[in-house]
Amino acid sequence: MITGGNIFTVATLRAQTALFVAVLFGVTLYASVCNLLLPQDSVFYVSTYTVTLMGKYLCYALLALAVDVIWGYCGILSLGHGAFFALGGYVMGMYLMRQIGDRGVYGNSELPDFMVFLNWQELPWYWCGLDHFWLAALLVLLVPGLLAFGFGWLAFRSRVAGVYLSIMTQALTYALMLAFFRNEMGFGGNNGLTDFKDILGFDLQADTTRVALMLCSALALGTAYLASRLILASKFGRVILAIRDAEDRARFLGFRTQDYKVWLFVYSALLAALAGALYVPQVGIINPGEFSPLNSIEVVVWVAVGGRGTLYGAVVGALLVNYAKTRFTGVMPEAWLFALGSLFVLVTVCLPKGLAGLLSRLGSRRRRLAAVDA
Amino acid sequence: MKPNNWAIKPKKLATKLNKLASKMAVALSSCLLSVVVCAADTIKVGVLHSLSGTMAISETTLKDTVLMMVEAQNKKGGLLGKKLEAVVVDPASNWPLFAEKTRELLTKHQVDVIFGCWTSVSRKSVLPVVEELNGLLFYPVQYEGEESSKNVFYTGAAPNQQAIPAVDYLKQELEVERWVLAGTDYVYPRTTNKILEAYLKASGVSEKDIMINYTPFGHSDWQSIVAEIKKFGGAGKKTAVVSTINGDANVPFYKELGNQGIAAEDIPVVAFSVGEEELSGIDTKPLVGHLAAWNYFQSVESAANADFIKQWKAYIKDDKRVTNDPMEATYIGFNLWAAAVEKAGTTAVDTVAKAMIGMTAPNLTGTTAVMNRNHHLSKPVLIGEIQDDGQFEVVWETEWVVPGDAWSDYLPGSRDIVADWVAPIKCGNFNTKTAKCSGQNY
Amino acid sequence: MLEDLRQLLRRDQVWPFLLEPVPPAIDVSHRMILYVEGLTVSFDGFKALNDLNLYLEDGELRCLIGANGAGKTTLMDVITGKTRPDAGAVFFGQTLNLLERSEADIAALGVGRKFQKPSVFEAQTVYANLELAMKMNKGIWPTLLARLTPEQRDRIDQVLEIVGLDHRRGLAAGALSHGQKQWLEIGMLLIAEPRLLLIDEPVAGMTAQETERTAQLLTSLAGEHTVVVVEHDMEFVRSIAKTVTVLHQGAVLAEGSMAQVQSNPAVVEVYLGDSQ
Amino acid sequence: MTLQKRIMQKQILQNTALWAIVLVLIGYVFCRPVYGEGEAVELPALAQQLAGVKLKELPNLVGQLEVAGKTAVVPLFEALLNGDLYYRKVDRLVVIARLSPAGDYQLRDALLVTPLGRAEKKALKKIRISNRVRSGLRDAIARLTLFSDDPTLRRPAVANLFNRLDDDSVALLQSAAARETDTDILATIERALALHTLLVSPDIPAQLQALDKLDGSLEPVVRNRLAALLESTENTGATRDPAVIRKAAAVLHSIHADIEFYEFLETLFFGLSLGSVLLLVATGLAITFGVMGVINMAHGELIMLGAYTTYVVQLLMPDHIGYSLLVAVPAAFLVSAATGIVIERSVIRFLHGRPLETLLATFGISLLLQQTVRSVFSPLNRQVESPSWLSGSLELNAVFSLTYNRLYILVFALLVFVALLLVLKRTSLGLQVRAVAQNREMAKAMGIRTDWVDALTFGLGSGIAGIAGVALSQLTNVGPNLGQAYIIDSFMVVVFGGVGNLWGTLVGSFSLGIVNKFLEPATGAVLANILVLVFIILFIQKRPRGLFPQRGRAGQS
Repeated sequence: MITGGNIFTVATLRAQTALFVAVLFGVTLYASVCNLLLPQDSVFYVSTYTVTLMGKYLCYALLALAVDVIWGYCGILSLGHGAFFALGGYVMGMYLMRQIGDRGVYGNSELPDFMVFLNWQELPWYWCGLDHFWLAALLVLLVPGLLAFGFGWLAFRSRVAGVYLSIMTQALTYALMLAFFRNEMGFGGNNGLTDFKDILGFDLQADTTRVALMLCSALALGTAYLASRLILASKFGRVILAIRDAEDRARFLGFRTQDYKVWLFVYSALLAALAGALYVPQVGIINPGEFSPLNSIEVVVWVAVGGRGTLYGAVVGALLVNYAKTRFTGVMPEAWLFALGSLFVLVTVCLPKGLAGLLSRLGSRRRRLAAVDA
Repeated sequence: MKPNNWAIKPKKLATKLNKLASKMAVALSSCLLSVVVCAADTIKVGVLHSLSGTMAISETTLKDTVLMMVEAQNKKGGLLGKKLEAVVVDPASNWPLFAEKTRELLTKHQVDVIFGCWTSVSRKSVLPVVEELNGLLFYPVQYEGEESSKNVFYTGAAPNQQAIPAVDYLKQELEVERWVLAGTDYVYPRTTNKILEAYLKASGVSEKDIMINYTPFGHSDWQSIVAEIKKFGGAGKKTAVVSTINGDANVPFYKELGNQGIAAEDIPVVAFSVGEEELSGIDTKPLVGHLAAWNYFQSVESAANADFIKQWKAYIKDDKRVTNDPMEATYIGFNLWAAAVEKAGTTAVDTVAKAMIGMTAPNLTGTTAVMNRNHHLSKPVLIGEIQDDGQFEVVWETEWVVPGDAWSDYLPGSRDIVADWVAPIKCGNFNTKTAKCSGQNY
Repeated sequence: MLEDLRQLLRRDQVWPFLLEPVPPAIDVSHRMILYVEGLTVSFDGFKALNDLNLYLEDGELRCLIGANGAGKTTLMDVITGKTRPDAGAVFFGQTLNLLERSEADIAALGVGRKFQKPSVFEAQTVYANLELAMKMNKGIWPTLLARLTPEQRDRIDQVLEIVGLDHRRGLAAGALSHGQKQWLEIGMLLIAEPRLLLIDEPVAGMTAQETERTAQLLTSLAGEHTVVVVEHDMEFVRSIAKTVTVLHQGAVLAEGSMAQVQSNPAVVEVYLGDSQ
Repeated sequence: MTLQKRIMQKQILQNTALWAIVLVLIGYVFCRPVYGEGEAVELPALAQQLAGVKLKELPNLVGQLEVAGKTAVVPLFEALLNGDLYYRKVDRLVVIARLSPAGDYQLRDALLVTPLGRAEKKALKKIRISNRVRSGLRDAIARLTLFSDDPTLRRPAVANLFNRLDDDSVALLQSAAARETDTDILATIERALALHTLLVSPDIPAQLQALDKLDGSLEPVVRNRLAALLESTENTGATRDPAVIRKAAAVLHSIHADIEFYEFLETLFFGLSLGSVLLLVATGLAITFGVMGVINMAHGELIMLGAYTTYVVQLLMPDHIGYSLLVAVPAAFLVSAATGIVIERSVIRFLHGRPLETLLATFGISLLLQQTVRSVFSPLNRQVESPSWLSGSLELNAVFSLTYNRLYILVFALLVFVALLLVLKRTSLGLQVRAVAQNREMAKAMGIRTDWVDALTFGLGSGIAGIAGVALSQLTNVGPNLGQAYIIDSFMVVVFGGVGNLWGTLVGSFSLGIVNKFLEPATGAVLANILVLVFIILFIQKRPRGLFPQRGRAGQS
C-alpha cells in the first residue's frame, strides 16, 4: 500500500459513489418525510431541531469536501477556507437582510437596523442590488471565487507553496476577520448580520422552509461530490495528483502547474462559498467569528479525521466530529477540548490517512485473508 | 458506516455520559444528578452561558449563580410545589451555537425559562429562536439598548443606567471638560459612544473636546493610544476617559496608563465593563482611583448583600471569589421570575411575562428593583473608585432608582420609539410619531 | 505589483491560460539545436556557471562530465528554465530564446529532462505516468476532457515495451525498484517526443546489465533526438559518447572525443593534479 | 519618586472646592516662617479624627492637618496616599499598618512612626480615600516638601506649582529660587517666573526677555498659555505689543517643532518596543520553524506557560516581587523547554519531514495545553505583579519619556537574541544544530545524534518562548488565551524575515513593529494591523522566501 485512496479500480469508485449518494439522499429524505408528515408524538418523528442540525452538518460536510479537494488531492493545505465560507455566507446574509425590508425594529425600509442606530445615512454601494436573489446567488460564487482567483494567481505563480502557503491563507482569513470586525465596513461589525425573516418569500422559521433548506444542502453536497469525483477521475485529476506528488516533474512535462492549482483552488473556494451561503439561512446568523483562523483549522481536522484524499472520508469526518461536538459540549465542555486536542494528535501521528485509511486497510486485509482461505 | 446513526441512537450513551459528567464536574454535580433522577414534573430552568471558549471567563460565574439560585429555591420548597431543575448547555462562545442550543433547550428539553447570554451578538443570535418558539429569556448584562423583545427581560443596565449618570458625575463632581471616548470596536461601545457624543454635544461640549477611539478585541499594545490620550489631556482642561474597552484589553490599557504616568487624579478613567471579577486578575495598584459605573458593587453595605456574598462564597467553596453586577442582575432576574411564576400560578410564558410587568424584588444595594413595561429594570446607579484590594469604594450614587430606557433619546433613529408591553400599545418598538409598531409581527 | 497588473490587463494579449499552445517550429537550419553563450549564474557570490559557452548539433549525443560542483546540474537547470542566469543567452534553434520561457513552455517546445534522482508520480500507475507524459495539449480544458485515442494507447504500449515495463503497467510507480523508476522516467521522456533530452545520471544505481541496456537505448535515440547525458560513470560515457564536454568551475574546460579529452593536459591536471 | 514627579507635572487643573483651602494654606505658609517653632498641640487629636471620617469631610481634615502639622504629617499623608493608614477597631487609634511576612500587620504610630506591635487584619479598618483626597494629599505633600533638603522631593513640588501659576505660587517659587542650589530645578523655576512675567508684566523689554527664556521650554503649561495669549489677541484684540506677539508666535512655533521631533522619536520608540515584543515571541519560532521545519502551533501556549511560571514564582516568593522576574526567567525557560522536549519526543519526532502534519498535531497540543491550564489555574486571568523597577518611566523631558517596562523588554529582547546567536555560532550544540538543519543524513553519518539534537533544538526554541512569556506577563493578561493572541503575529514575522535566518527575524520584527506604529495614528489600530497583514501577503508573493532567503540549491529544494 503506497498511498491509499488513489489506486482504486473504477468499479470500487463507482460503487462507493453510488453508496454515498444513496445514503445521503436516503437519510435526508427520510428525515424530511418524518418531520413533515408524522405527528409530533410519533416514535419516528424527527424534530425540526434535528433537521436544522442535519442541514448545518451537511454544510460543514460540503466545506470539508472543499478542503479535501485541494489538500487531499493537490497537497495545498489551506488554513483559510473559512474565509470563502464566510464570504459566501455574508453575501447570502446581505440578501436576507435586504429581504427584511421595513420589518426591522426601526421600520426603515432603506437601511438595515444596525446601520440605522449607527447613524448611517444611506446604503453603501456594495449593498446595492443584493435584494435580488439571483444577483445575490451569483455574487455568492463570484466574490469568493474572485478572491480565491486573485490570491491563488499571485501565490501559485510566484510558487508560494507548502507551509508558506498555509500561513499566508491563515493571514488572509485573519486579515478579513479583523476587517469585518470593523463597524465602518458596513457589515454589522462584531454582531454580524442576523434577525433574518424570509428567503425567496418563504418564512425562514417554517418547518417546510427548514426541510427544504436541508434538502438543498444535501443536494449541493451530492452534486459537489459527484462533480469532484468526475473532475478528479479525469486526466485533470491525475495531473492534480501528479502536482501533489512531484510538482517539478509535472512542470518539466509541460504542465503549467500554477494554472492547475489556481483553478482547483477556485473550484474549492466555490464549494466553500456555496456551503457558507446554505449555512447562513439555516443557523440564522453570520458574523466575523466565522473568519477566525481557528475555525479553518478545525475544518482541516475534520478532513484529517475522516481521511484526506478520499472524498467520502472528508464528509464522514465532518459529520462525526461535529456530531461528537454537539453531544459532548453540552455534557462535559472541559473534557471535550481535551478530547478534541488528543484527536488532532492521535490522528496525525497514528492515523495519517484518517478513518478512511483505516477502513481501506482493514478491507484489504480482509481481502487478503479471504484470498488465503481460498 | 450508517450515517443515520446520528439522528436516533445514542440515548443510552448520553445518559451514561450525563452521569459521568456529574461525577466529574463538582459544581454541576447536584443539578445534573437531578437531571438524571427527576424525570417528570419539575420546572426546568435553562442555563445558556458559555463554559468554554473566550467568554467562559465571564459566563461561567453566571452559570454558577443560576445554579446557586436554583438550589436555594429548591431548599425553600421549589415553585408551585414543584422542584426546579437546571438544564445546563454550553454554547462554547460560538454565536451560531447559541441559537442552536436555545432551540435545543426549548424544543428538546422544553425548559420554562432561560437565563443566559453575555455578549450582544449572542443575544442577537438567540433572539429569533426565542421569539419563534415563544420562550422566555433573562439577559443579565449591561448592553447598548435599542431592543425590547416580548420574550426577553433585560436585567442589566441600559445606557441611561450606566453611561449617562457616569458622565453626569464626571461633569458635575470632577468638572471634566474634555472627553476621550475609548472603546473596543463592537456594537455596545459604538452605540454607547454615539449616545454619549450626542449627549455631550447637547450639553454644550464642542466637537474638538471629544476624542473617539476604537480598538480591536484583545488589543494589547496601547502605547500610541495612551500617548495620544496624554497629549489630548495636556491641553489645559480637565480631561476624563470614558472607557467601553472590553475584557482582556483592559489590563494592558491600565498598565500602560500607569507606566506613562497618567494617574487617576489627572485623567480619571470611568469604565463600564470593569467589575470585581475583572479586577481579580489584575495587579490593581496602578488602577487605584479610576472609576467604574455599575448598578451594584460588592462593597455596598447592606444586609441583603452580606447574605448574598456569604451564600456565594459557601456555594462556590472559595473565600476569595468576588461578586459583581451581572451576578446581581441574575439574582434580581431569578427572583422576579420566581415571584411572577408564583403570582401567575403557572410557568406558561405569556402569563408569566404578563405577571412580570410591575413585579418588584429587592436588589442587593438596599433598594427595590421594578420591572417596567419596556422589559427593563429600574435600578440605582453607583460610581465606584477602584481600591488597591480590587474592590470599589462608592463615591457617588443616584438618589432614586433610574428606569432603564430601551430606546435612547439621544439617537436620531430611536428618538421617537418607545417600548411598552402593556395593552393597548403592546409593542417593543412603537413609533410615537407614526403611531405604528414597526417590524415585529405579533 | 502594478506592472504585473498592467501585464494582466493588456488588451493586445489573450491571457496565457486561454491560449491554445501552438509549439513554434524549431529552426535548425544551421544544424545547431542549442546555443548556450556567456552563461553566468552565481549563488551568494559563488559562481556556479562562469561565462559558459556550449553548442549542440541537432541529433548528436553529447556527454557532460566534470567534478561535483562543476556546474552540470546548474546548466541543465538554466536550460530547462528552473534557474534564471545572471548573464548569458540560451537559444533553442535559431530563434527561440529559452530564457524568456517558463519550465512548462520549454518542456512544450520539446526539451525533456530526467532528474538526478528518479522522479515519477509514485501514487499513480506506470501506465498513468506515461499517459501524463504523453505529448498533447496540456491546457486545463483539454486535460479535463481528454480521452485516450487508440493511437495514443498503442504509443504507450510501445514505450512500455521499449523500457521493459510492459508487465508492470498496472503497478503503482512507487512500488517499482530504483532502476525501474529510472527506466520509467526515461520512458516518460520518450513518450513526450522531445527534440532535446537532458539526462542526469541515468545509470546511477543500475546493475551492469541494466546499464548496458540504457547505453543501447540512448545511442539508439540519438539522431532522431538530441541527447545530453551527464554521468560520472566513465565506462558508461566511453561506451556511448562521440563527443564529450568537460566542465570545470562553471566553464568548459575541454571538448572533443573521449580520447582527445583524456589526453588534454588541462583535463589531466584538473583530474589528476593532486596526485602528480 | 519619579512617579510622583510626573503626576505633579500633569496636574494642570484642580477642582475649585480645593482651591479655597489651597489659597488659605499658601497664604499661611507664606506669611509665617517655614521652619516655624510652634508645634501644634492639637495635632494628635486632629489625626485621631481620621478614624471613621466621612469621605466628604476628609479634604477639609487634610487641610487642617497640613496647617497644624506641616512636615510632621508627611509620613502620615504618604501612608494615607498609599492605603497604609488604618484605625484599630477596639480603640479607634489611627495607625500606619504594613503587611508583615507572617501574614499579620505591623503597626506604627501615625505621627511618630514608632512601632506599636502587631495586629490581625480583622482588628483593623482601612481609612479609604477618593481621587479628590488623593489629589489634595499630593499637593499638600508638594508644598510641604518644596523646601526639603532632598532635590528629588523639590523637583515635583516645583513642577506642581508651575502648573498652577498665579501670584501666590509665584511668590512661593520666588522664595524657593533664592535658596535653590540645583541648577536644573532653578532653571525650571526661572521658566515659571518668566512665564508669569510675560503674562502679567506691563514692561515690554521684560516680556521679550521672558520669551527668550521660554524658548524651547516643553512644559505643556507654557504651550497652553502661549497659545491662549495669541488666541486672545487675535479674537479680542487685547492690546499687546506687536513685537511681543511676533516673538511669542515664533517661540510657540519652535516649541511645536521641538515637540513634533520628540513625537517622532516617541513613535519610533513605540515601534521598536512593539518590535521587541514581536522579536521575543518570534525568536523561539524562528528556531523550531526555521531550523527544524516544524510548524509549532503550540508555540503560543509555550509562551503562556512562561507567563504562568512567572505567576507561580511570584506566589512562591511574595515578599521579593522585585527579584521574582530574575528567578522567573530561568524557571520559565526550563518549564517551557522541558514541555517542548516532551512534545518533541512524544509527537513531533514521528512526523519528521511532514511539516503540515506537525502543524495539525501541535495545534492539538495547543488545545490540550490551554485546557490543562484552564483546569489547573481556572479560566480566569491570573494576577502577575510588576516590580517597582519595572513601573513608571524614564523622563527625558516634559514631552518625551520612555516607559521602563518597554525599555527593559527592548533591552531584554536584544540580549536574548544575542545570547541565542552566541549559542548557535559558538557552542558545539549550535554547530550540531546547524549541521542537522543543513543536511540531516550527512550529520547522522558524521556521528551526530540527530534525534538528541532535534529534542534540544526544540527545547531551545520552546525555552525562548517561555522567556517571552515572562516579558509578556508584564505587559498583558496572564490567562489561557495569552498565547493565541501572538501566534499569527510570530508566524508573520518569521515568514517575512525569511525562514531559517535569525537576522531576518530581527529585521522583520522591528520593521513590522515600526511600520505598524507609524501607520497607527493615521489609520487606527485595526486598519494598521490589517494593512500590515496585507502587505506581508503581497510581499511574500514577490519574495516567497522572505527578506533574507536562504539561497543556493539547498534553499530551493
